[in-house]
Amino acid sequence: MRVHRNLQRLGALGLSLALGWWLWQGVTISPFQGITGPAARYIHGTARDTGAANVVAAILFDYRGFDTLGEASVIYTTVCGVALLFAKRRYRRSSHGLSFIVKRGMALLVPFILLYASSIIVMGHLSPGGGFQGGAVMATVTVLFCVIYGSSFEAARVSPKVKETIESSGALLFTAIGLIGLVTGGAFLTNSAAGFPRGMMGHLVSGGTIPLLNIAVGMKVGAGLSTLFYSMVKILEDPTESSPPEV
Amino acid sequence: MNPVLAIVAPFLAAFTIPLFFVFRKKWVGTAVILFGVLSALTALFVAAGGEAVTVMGGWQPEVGIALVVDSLTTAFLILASLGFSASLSAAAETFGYGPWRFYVLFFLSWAATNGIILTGDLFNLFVFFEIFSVAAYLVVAYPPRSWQAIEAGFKYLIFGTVGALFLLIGIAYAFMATGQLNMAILARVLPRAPEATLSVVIGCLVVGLFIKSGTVPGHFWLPDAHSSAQTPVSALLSGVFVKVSLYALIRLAFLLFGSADDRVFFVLLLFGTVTLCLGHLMAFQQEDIKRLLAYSTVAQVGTIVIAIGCASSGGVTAAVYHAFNHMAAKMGLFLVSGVLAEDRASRDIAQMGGLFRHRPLFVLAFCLFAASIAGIPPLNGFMSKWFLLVAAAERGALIPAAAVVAGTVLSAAYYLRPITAFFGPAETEPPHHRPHPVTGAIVALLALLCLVLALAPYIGPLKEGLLAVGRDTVNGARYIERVLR
Amino acid sequence: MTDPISTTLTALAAVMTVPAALYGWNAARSRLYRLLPWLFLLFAWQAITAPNWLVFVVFLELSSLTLFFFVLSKDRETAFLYLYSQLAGGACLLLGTALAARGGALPAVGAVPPGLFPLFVIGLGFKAALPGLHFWLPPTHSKAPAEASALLSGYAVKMGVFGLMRLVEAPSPALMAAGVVMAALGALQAPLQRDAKRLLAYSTLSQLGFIVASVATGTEEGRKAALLLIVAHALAKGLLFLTAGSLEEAYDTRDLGRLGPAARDYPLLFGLFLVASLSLAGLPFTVGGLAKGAVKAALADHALTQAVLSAAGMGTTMALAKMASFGFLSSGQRKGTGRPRPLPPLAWLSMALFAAALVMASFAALKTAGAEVATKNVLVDSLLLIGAVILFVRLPRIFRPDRTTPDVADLLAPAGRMLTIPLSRLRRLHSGHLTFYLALFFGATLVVLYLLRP
Amino acid sequence: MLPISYGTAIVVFCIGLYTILSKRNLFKTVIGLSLMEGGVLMLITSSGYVPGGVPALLPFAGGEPVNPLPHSFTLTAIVIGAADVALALAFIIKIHRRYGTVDIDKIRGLRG
Repeated sequence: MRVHRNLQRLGALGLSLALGWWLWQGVTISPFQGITGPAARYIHGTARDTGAANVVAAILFDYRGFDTLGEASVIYTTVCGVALLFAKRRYRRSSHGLSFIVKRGMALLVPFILLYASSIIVMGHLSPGGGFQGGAVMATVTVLFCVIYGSSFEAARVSPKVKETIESSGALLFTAIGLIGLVTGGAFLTNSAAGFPRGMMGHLVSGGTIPLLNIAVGMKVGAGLSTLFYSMVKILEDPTESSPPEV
Repeated sequence: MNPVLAIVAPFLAAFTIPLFFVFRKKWVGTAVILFGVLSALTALFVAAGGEAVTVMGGWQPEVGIALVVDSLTTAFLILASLGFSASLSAAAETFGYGPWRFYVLFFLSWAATNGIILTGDLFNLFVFFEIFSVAAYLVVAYPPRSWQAIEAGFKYLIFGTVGALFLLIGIAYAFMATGQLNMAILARVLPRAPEATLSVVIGCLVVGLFIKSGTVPGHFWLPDAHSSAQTPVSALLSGVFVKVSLYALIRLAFLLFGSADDRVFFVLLLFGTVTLCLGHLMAFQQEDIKRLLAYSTVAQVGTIVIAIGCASSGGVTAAVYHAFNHMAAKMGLFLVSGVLAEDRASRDIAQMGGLFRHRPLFVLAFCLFAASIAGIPPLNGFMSKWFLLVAAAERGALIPAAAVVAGTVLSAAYYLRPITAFFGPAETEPPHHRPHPVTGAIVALLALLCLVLALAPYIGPLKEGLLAVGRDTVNGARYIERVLR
Repeated sequence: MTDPISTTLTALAAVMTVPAALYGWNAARSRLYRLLPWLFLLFAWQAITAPNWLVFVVFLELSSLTLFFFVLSKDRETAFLYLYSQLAGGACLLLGTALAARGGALPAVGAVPPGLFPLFVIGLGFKAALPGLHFWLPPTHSKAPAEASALLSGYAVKMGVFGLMRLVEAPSPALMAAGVVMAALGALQAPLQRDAKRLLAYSTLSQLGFIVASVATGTEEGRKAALLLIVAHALAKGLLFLTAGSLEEAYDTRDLGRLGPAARDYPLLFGLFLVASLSLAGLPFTVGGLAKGAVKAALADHALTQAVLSAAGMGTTMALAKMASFGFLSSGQRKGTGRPRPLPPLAWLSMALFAAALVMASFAALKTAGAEVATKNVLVDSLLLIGAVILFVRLPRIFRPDRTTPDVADLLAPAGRMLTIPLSRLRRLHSGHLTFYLALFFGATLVVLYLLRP
Repeated sequence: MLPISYGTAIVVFCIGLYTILSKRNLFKTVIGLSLMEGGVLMLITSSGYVPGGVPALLPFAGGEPVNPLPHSFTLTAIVIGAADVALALAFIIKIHRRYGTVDIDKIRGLRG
């Protein structure tokens, strides 16, 4: 048995080294000379095309905004799927949370966390950050609530349906902005060509659809991750699961 | 009609159904049906609209993400909308509208499927593949109460993630070497990349697609997933999901890999042949009817991969034609065997004696579909296999051709086992007789589709369409020119 | 394509199917079974008149499929053996057709490129039971329902021979050797069987050897002789299988060791049997005798072949003598005392039809051949016939129906076991072990990368 | 500089691969997958490197910006990878409930 395990490890090592060697062979060491192709266009055209200061955000939400719709949909799918996996189970209150001091401290902290998250979301076109990052920060509030106030605290106050609504509305908002672009600008997710104001670069209201899309993604991701977390908490607390089958 | 609508319509459905659930629970069923019709019609209109290129955000193809409609796209859009509509109707009858999240996943996978088919951008392809796969893992695992479903879903998840990783590596290397992502531009600049890089790009993309499509080294998830999933999902998996990955393989093989001489096509022929043989030999040994059908799907995937490996317009025609035939027949087989297995409360072939007297029409439909898959002349499966044989003979691929023919013999043999069981004597009468009006109607339509497809080589427009798919797909320069015009 | 060969075979198909269908009318388990002979007829016609190899293969397979269902109604395993072997042959033919169609146009039924000739011969060999590929024939013929055996032996195998007739346009020594081996093998095995229908099956093999050897000459004369023998054998063997089936129906056994003196119970049946077996044994002035004479004439340049075929003819005679002796004449060791079951009128009608066809064929053949040809070898043929019967009577120990002989069917079970070993290996590969799966996959990835190396 | 970066990425990838192939715990399998993904993402990000480049935030102070395109891919791919991992963990929880173990050798209900 032991020999078998060691052989298995040896084989695994050999396989991974061989694959790594092939990958190393394929690496083109010299980075392409200067920046060419679409990247050059992104760097030099972002200000003119979109009015956003963050080139990465401009790529994510304007030039290649369709990817982002897909990416947000992956999260949406995961959330929906995990909720489906752990469907139809009421979860029970298991703990009463930590001490009073921690609870008060947390209560003071929550508005600031939310503020910080919102700023990451709405300033996504100006500085590093954006809907995904802000949404994730927002969802930490749920985790904190669960840890500090006990697992049933938030579910008792914020209905899962509300989160569901926020999540879907965010997704719909994204699609709707895209469709507006289609109607007025001739192509899905058209930004300034469809009449969205480009604004002054560096100001909060700039970049046309980019902040709007950031907000949509923020709604989707924040509510989604929160639902995801709670779905998993539910199963951990559920005692009614049947025993393992004979296999 | 703008091609993007074919992607947006199912997305809208997926995003709106939760709102219906929250605010108007009673309307969920109506919404699902309406959105299903809407999505299918949109896709068909896009397909009917003919060749088109549109770029998201109104940019140039190099800068934005291009969606391209050409004849191959058209063919697969039609295939996807037929398959999804059939599966949706069957699911609505089987599950009802209670598990609304299932329908959300269903529409997400539909949107992703259309996205994979339409997109002209390599990274976008990866993103849509991810949505598609995540939704697929989950619909396989539905309902989460059965341990088989969970295990199959998990295995599919691990395999699918590894496949996605390989796709990502391939895309990363292609990007590192050229700085481009648009497939048309890549088709131009990729051949100039260093040979070693090119081999990694092609190898990783091919291997990733092998997993997604269930070609041999990556086929292990397929029988588990197909046999453990619910009937409408199995039908969908076999009928559409596998085909979508094969679509990507066709597209990339002729656009990006065609430049890398014949090695790629040799790899496809080799692995296609192995897949074919393994699928048939494993199906031959199965006792569980859905597992038998699943391994038969593996074998048919091998057939299509061989057809792609023929690297000719005839081969692509055969691949697309066979994809359609397999979709029609295998969906029908899964639906019928679902009904029959439910009657016996068992999927064991030995338990299925005497069902002909119980459900004569379903059993007859099963015979038709099985004959079609096995390639009994003059049904559609035979026609496409004949196209394939001629294409393989033209390329001089004798061993794959021999394997296809031998596979036909084997599949006839293993499909006759359930059929003889159905016509054999019954040990016990089935306890209940639940009517399946919708499933029955779908099965009838699929049978009709099989017959129409059998006549396809004799119907002028259909034949022309099939040949045009082959011609256009092989001609990469035409695609490039149309996108970059 | 219309020429004497296809015209004759088209007519023969109808002549064979009508009695077979009548015979099976009452025994049919359901109405669907009554349709099968007519389906067979339809497909056989299409195959015989097919313009190209593809259509030929398609309808050949379909006709095999109808016979498969026939056999299935009686014995499941044999049916699948039959189906696999026929499909394997069809697969070879289909592959050959696809390869021959490389230029685009479908290859017409006829000669094929020399490179593909072996593939076609193997494909048709499964159908026509060439030696080595004949493993399916004895079990299938013996275990099928009588009317299906009649169709199988009388017509289905002849369709393979028909393909060979079209295929072979030049002398083919290999094929002739195969024919000789078949004739000898069948003639050796047939008299040693104890199962009546198995005996007839081996006799079919022997007669097919005559036909194949004649076809292998590649001459017009050889083909004509083969055609005549096909007709003679089809009618005679059809009738023989129906009589054997009637015996089984009446006494519930096919074992020659247990069949009683049926001639006492059914004198008419014995008469019909005699008509058929005398023709088959090559009695002068019958269609069988004329056909054998024609075959020998066609093989005039091949003395060795002729000699072996004459010896094989004696084997056929001995086999038929054995069936007559133990099935109809000797008192046997029959255990059951009950009266044999009466035979349905339709069975009598169908056998009478066959007998009438045989007699008419004999008259027609005599007329076309002319008196001179018919009387040419009367003495030699009669001597051979009588010699065979005398040998049979003098050597009772060899032919006693209480022992079994080594047979090709004995090889089937070990071969099946050999085949299942790799299959179960393959199955064990799918062990449900995720890590193992992934390791296999990464290994395959390395293979792909290696194959794509610059 | 750049070869080291690529090399590290590939080494991380290999470590992930080795983890998947040699460990029996399902959680470790998922960790291995994450590592592999991380390796690939490092590879992509490295490819955007420009000597002396600055972050791609307008206005570019003090030089040529790095290539922003790999950054946006990486962001997208990270999100997708996170979704995959979340899903895998959810499945593992389910599997643990059903089988009472997370040993990959024991979860073999489907075979043949």
